[in-house]
Amino acid sequence: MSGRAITLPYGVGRITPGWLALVGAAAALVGLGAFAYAQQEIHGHIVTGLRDWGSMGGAPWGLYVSFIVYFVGVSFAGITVAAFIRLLRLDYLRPISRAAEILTIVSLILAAFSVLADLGQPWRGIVNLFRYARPQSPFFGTFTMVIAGYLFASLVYFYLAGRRDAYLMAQHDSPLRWFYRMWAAGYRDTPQERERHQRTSFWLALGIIPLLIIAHSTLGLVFGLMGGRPGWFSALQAPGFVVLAGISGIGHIVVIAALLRWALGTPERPAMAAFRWLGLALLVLGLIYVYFTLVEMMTTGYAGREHEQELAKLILTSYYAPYFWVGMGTLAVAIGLLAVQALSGRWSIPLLVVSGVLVNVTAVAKRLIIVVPSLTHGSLLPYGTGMYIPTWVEGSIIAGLMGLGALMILLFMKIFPIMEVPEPSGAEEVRG
Amino acid sequence: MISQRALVALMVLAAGVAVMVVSYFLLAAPWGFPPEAEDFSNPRLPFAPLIFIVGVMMAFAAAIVYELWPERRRG
Amino acid sequence: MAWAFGTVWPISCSHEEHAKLISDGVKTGVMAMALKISRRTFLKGTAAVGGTAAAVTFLYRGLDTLAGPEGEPQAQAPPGEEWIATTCWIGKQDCGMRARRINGRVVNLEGNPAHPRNLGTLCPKGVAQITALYDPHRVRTPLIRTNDKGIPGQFRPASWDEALDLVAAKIREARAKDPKLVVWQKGRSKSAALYDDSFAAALGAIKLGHGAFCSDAGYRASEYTIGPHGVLHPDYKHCRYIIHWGYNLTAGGGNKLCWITFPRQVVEAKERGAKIVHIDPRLHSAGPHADWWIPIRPGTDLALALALINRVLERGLVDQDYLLRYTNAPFLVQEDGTFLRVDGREQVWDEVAGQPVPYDVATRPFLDGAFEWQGKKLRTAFRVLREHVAPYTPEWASQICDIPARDIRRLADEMVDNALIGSTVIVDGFEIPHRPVAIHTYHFAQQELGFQAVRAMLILMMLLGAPGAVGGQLIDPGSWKKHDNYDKFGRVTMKDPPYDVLLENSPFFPINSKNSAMVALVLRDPQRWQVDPNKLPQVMIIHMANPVLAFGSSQDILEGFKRIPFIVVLDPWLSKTADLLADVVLPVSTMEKYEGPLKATDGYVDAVALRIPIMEPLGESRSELEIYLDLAERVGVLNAYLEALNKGLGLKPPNVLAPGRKPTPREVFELWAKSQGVAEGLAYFEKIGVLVKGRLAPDKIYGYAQKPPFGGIRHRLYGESLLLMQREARRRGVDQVFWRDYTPLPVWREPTMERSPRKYDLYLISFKLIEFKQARGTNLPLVAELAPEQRLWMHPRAAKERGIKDGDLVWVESHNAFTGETRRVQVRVALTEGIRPDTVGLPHHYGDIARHPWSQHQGPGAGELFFTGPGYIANTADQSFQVKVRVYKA
Amino acid sequence: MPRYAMTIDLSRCMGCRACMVACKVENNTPEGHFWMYVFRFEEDEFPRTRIWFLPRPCQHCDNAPCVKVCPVGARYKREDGLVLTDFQRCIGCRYCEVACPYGVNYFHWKHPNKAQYLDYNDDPEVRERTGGAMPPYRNPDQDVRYGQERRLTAGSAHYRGVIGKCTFCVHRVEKGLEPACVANCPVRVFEFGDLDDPDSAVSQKLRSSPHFRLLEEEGTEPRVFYLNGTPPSPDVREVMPVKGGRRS
Repeated sequence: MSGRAITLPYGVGRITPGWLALVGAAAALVGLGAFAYAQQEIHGHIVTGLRDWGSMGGAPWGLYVSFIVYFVGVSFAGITVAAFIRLLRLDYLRPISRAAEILTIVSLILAAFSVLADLGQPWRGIVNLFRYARPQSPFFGTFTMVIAGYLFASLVYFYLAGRRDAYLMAQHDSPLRWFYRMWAAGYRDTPQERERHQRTSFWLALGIIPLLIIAHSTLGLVFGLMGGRPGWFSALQAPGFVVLAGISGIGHIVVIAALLRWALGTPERPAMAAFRWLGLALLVLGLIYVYFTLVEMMTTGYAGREHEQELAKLILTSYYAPYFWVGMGTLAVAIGLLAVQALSGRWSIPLLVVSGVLVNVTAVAKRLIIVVPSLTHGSLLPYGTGMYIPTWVEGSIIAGLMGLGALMILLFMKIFPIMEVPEPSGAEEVRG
Repeated sequence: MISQRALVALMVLAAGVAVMVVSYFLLAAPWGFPPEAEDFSNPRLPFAPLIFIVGVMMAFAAAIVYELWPERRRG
Repeated sequence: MAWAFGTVWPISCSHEEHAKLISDGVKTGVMAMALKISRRTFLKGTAAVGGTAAAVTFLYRGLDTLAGPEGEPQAQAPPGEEWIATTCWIGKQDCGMRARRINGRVVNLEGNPAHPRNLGTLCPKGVAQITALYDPHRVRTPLIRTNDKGIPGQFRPASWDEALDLVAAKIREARAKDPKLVVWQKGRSKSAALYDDSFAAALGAIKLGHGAFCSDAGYRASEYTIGPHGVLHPDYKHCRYIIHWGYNLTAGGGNKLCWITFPRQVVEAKERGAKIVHIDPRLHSAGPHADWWIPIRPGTDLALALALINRVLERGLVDQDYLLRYTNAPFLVQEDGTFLRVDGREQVWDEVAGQPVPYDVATRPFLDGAFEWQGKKLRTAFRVLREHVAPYTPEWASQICDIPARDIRRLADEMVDNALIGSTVIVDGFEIPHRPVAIHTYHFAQQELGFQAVRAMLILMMLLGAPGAVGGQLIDPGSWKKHDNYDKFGRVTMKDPPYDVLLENSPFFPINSKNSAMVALVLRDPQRWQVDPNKLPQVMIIHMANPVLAFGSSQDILEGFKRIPFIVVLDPWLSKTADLLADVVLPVSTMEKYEGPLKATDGYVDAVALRIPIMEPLGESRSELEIYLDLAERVGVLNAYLEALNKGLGLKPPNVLAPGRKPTPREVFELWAKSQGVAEGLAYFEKIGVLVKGRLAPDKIYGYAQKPPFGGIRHRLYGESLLLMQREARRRGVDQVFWRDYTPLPVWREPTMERSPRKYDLYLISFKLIEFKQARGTNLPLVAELAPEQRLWMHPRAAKERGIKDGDLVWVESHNAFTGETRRVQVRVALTEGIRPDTVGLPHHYGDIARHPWSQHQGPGAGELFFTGPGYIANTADQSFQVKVRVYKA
Repeated sequence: MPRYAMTIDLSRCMGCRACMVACKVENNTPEGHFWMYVFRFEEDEFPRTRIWFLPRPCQHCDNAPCVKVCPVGARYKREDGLVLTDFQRCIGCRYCEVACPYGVNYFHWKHPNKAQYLDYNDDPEVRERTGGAMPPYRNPDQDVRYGQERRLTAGSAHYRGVIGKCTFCVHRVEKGLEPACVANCPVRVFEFGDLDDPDSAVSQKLRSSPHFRLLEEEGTEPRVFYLNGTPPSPDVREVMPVKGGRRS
């Protein structure tokens, strides 16, 4: 390789101590998760806080399922944002679209892993789902649409969108050149090719939007169709899932974009306009979600059957109130912050990041509220009430997954531009 | 006049959709509520769900086909 | 991964084939991983399918199936299946069982459909006892103590020879002085013919039962008043108005039967339209089966019974014919309370003669009258009763029992109306009075006034003519036989001191139920009870009993028994008693032994059964019979034992035990079976399990059907001898507490516990749970799981007043109103609306039954709070299970 | 093809829970798993208190939520009405458990050998006499495959990480025997038989006695009929519940 030091764009290939530290931290988390999972493999799910509902007085679903829903939700936003960028030609957002796509792919992988963590027979699960899955089961949609179709679609989208940058990268001499060449797959960045990619990505986006609506609805239906479960059986379950998914996802993107803006040099970092757009999207979705929640509460409070009422009381005022109000509180604060910025027209990135984090707290809390109370306190037969307290194993496995996600993104950053290389490309990169 | 690459891509897309439809309605476990017999628990063809997923993938792979379809060499 | 599987299951192959592939994989995995490589599996492992099968195994968690036994093919039910009939061991009524055995391994216990008592069903305990056969926590070799008594024991394993020689030596030593220095304490011994009447008899030892903690006050009252040995229960097949008086239908035992038989008869009676009245501070004992719950205040049952008598007499509708002919109601009572006798024969007032004539020659005796004769004021016993109960009005009782007076009236009236006095039915050619009203009571008798309360109940039923009538009051299921005690209690048998440890024939307990707790008190202070200190027991054999926690007052039992120099305990587990008191522990087999003969009647059918070993006993444990034969031989009373066995088992020549030779249990029962006239001998019982001899003749069931009725005795409406006993006791100057309840007719007085300070504001009662019949049942994990922890049953209102919530840990402190002693335990509370607000309840069979993972740390035993001794022991030396307590948060 | 159903006579039940234990021994279910569970209820207040008992087997619904939601067809309904679990297909997602309004599903949280009440196999002598069977009374009928597809569905002697529930004792039914709980009930609370046979005990009981089904409003169409009683009202209180499992 030639002695000339070449700087690849967006710090690709540049190993900095900060990056190493982050990787180390992430790897540590992954290690912890792996250890915890080993425990679960050896002793069975007895090491979790999960137990049978009914006479045993536990909750058979808990943290794992909540985070399946949560991760899928996060993935939602990534691809949506990317798709909207294409559909609505939001060019000032384009730089962060790749980050968004990565987020989608990573979180979908994490969702798949949390499914495996939840299954009592994970290995058998991999085979039997492919082998026996029944369309009648709400899981079918989750499993085929979300995990398979959705993931694949995002990969396709991601791959095609990346070809141009791969081509640009391939211009430079680097150990990964072969990889960039392969990715570019003959792409030369000719006008026709650009124009052709515009077309495909437009249609892809058009195809992906309905897909993800379906995907998240089916996920909602996993709960919404359970007639015998107070708190679950509701038509608002599906749309609720979609919206909350959007909220958590965009929250993540805000954070990532902010990180990039902080990490990357002036010319490369994402523009303020992008943040404004994200902020507004977050605000709108947040308001819609508040509206849904109110409608839900009104219907339950007004016409809900006895058990529904009981459960609502439990969530609003007693046992589960902390989760619920933490969830709603964080959401309220986030909305407040966003509204202020929107009205004043002055956007501050720290505030955006705060609201981004807050809404994800909301998301997690709400997922738990959806999954657990209906199991511990949602019995139509007079079983005693149950309880569920996650164990360190569950916590560690989830933490491990988070770490895994971070690790994947961090590694990717070093082999491929995390943001799309702007149009007027060429000269500036070669500048030392 | 539709280009060759477009044609091929559309064919792949169509094929994908076809596979989805067929596997979902003809190969997967038969519909039936209530499912009152053992048959409702088995796909009519083992691994029908896998086939369905392949269909989904084909449909989206059409995009790749469209972009990567080699240019007709002129002259 | 998916591709790999494509090769495992070619898409074409059918479900059956997949299934087989999978199972092969599983089996290979199981065998291989568990290092059980039989040739079969080895071949399979190496077969072409092996590799993929291993993968399948991995995916399908073949390793995680419940382990199957080696050698047994897992794919289909193994050939070596057999069924052996035997008899349940865990409970009291010896239900028939069939054991399913696979290659010698017992896999299930089912009820024996041929057995009249349980007709192919079992209670939870019966099913659960299967774990006892394999329980690794059983005692498996004889143990000899190496530390002091009274503290958790340290033992060293010993050989049978060493242990038996040691025990035999101690027994010989004691018997050399006096056979009565050996005490044989039984708990739930299963066959009097093998143990009580033969082994204990051959030793000439003192016999102690558990009855004084069970319901012996009731037995004594029945023996004394009517004759048969038992406690009241209805003729369920024909009864229409059933009073469950402190009877624990849903969870407890009945008279001689424990659970299945009576409940089934009750359910059938209800479906025939019978009505059930439930008199009990707790409702759970009746569950949903009570048509009318009368929540009576604990300890006041005598008052209620007297009020009912008062009301019945007020109605004036009594069974004159029965009272005149079969009771002492017409006997003339003099002013001093004794009967008028002319040359030794009781007199009645004859309307024709117009003067007293012997009761057995009178033509038209008066039932109700007062007469002057030779300057004597004479009243018929019936009249005495009338005047006696006159003050006991429903209003009076309603205060004491906390029951509305109108309810008491209604109950009495409904009893009278349902008694159908005068009606008769023909049963197998006998015309028998038909009185479809009866009381069912049992452990209820264990209260301070139990003896007189049960007597009052019997007097009540006598007024209605119900005893021994069809649909009426029965005493002993499937038998109506006068017990020796009927005559014995008719005489005053007090002797001068010194007395034996049982205080028999002492003025303390003229009628004596041989209470182990009293023995314990005597051991602590022989002088006080005028017992010769040199006549105190030297050796105690504890046979399948756990006195320390199963009997009345744990602390007293422990303190007293500790003073017995040498104690040997026979138990399959290291019971608390063995742990604290045993010098030697002899491991006894549970159900895996020959034992019997066992009564199998349900009250209407005559049948007999045997317990038959369905498996080799665990470890070196042996049956009691084997142990006793060995002991008898070593002590030198073998022939006496064999002789007693011949008699007790009713062995008929030539099928008798030859002296001088120690038989095996199998031989003993072979002879017994032959003597029963069963040609196949024991084989029959091993196959069928029970010998059903057909329906019982009416004269076996109904005293009325006997010739002469009731065996020609007069039922004691008026207990003259009780009065004589009282006078004799007073003459001998014993404390009033011992004789005050010896009255010819039941007299109400306030129970001693009522004298506890006001702050002890709750009554504590105890009861049984269905999960445990006796302490040993707690060692069965399958039932221990259902009721894992002791709970104090309490009414929500009572709890609220004390700031107690469900599940709270509380102190329960009991107070002895006689001595001022207090005792307290910590326990968790369970709230229920099914108990009186002024009453709390503790179930028995908790309190670290034994050294066993499932019977430890369960909370206190009920026995730790009750007191024994004056004030808490009935006039027949029966333990009272009622005491005043206070409950406060711990 | 018979249509199996069960009747439960609430007017007879004594709440003794013998059925729960009989089921455990028959099916070798682990600690805390009660394929048959008996509620003990209290209603109203002293002295008008009412006590009653309600046995709860799997309801073997005709419109079974668990069957509908099972993603892999491991939970399925046979033509004779039995709702069974294919222990070798189940992936342990517990969707059937959350879908079922009756709470009859129990998941194998532990290795089955580790949840059998006593550590029998740690003892050489016991191990030697049982050949290491766990529990020692392990029922071999559970290894037999039943139904048209010969699936492994009987008993509870199966794998960790899968679901289990009452099978109506399929292994006994196929032998022409009654389920263990039915056969053992001391007061004959249960009847089991063919709805299509007018002379079967269940048909006769259903003709002669008033009956209801649990949570009928959920449209699950249970095959278990409760005689001579009323459904539990919202204000019944369960007393003496059994959580089960080892106390530590």
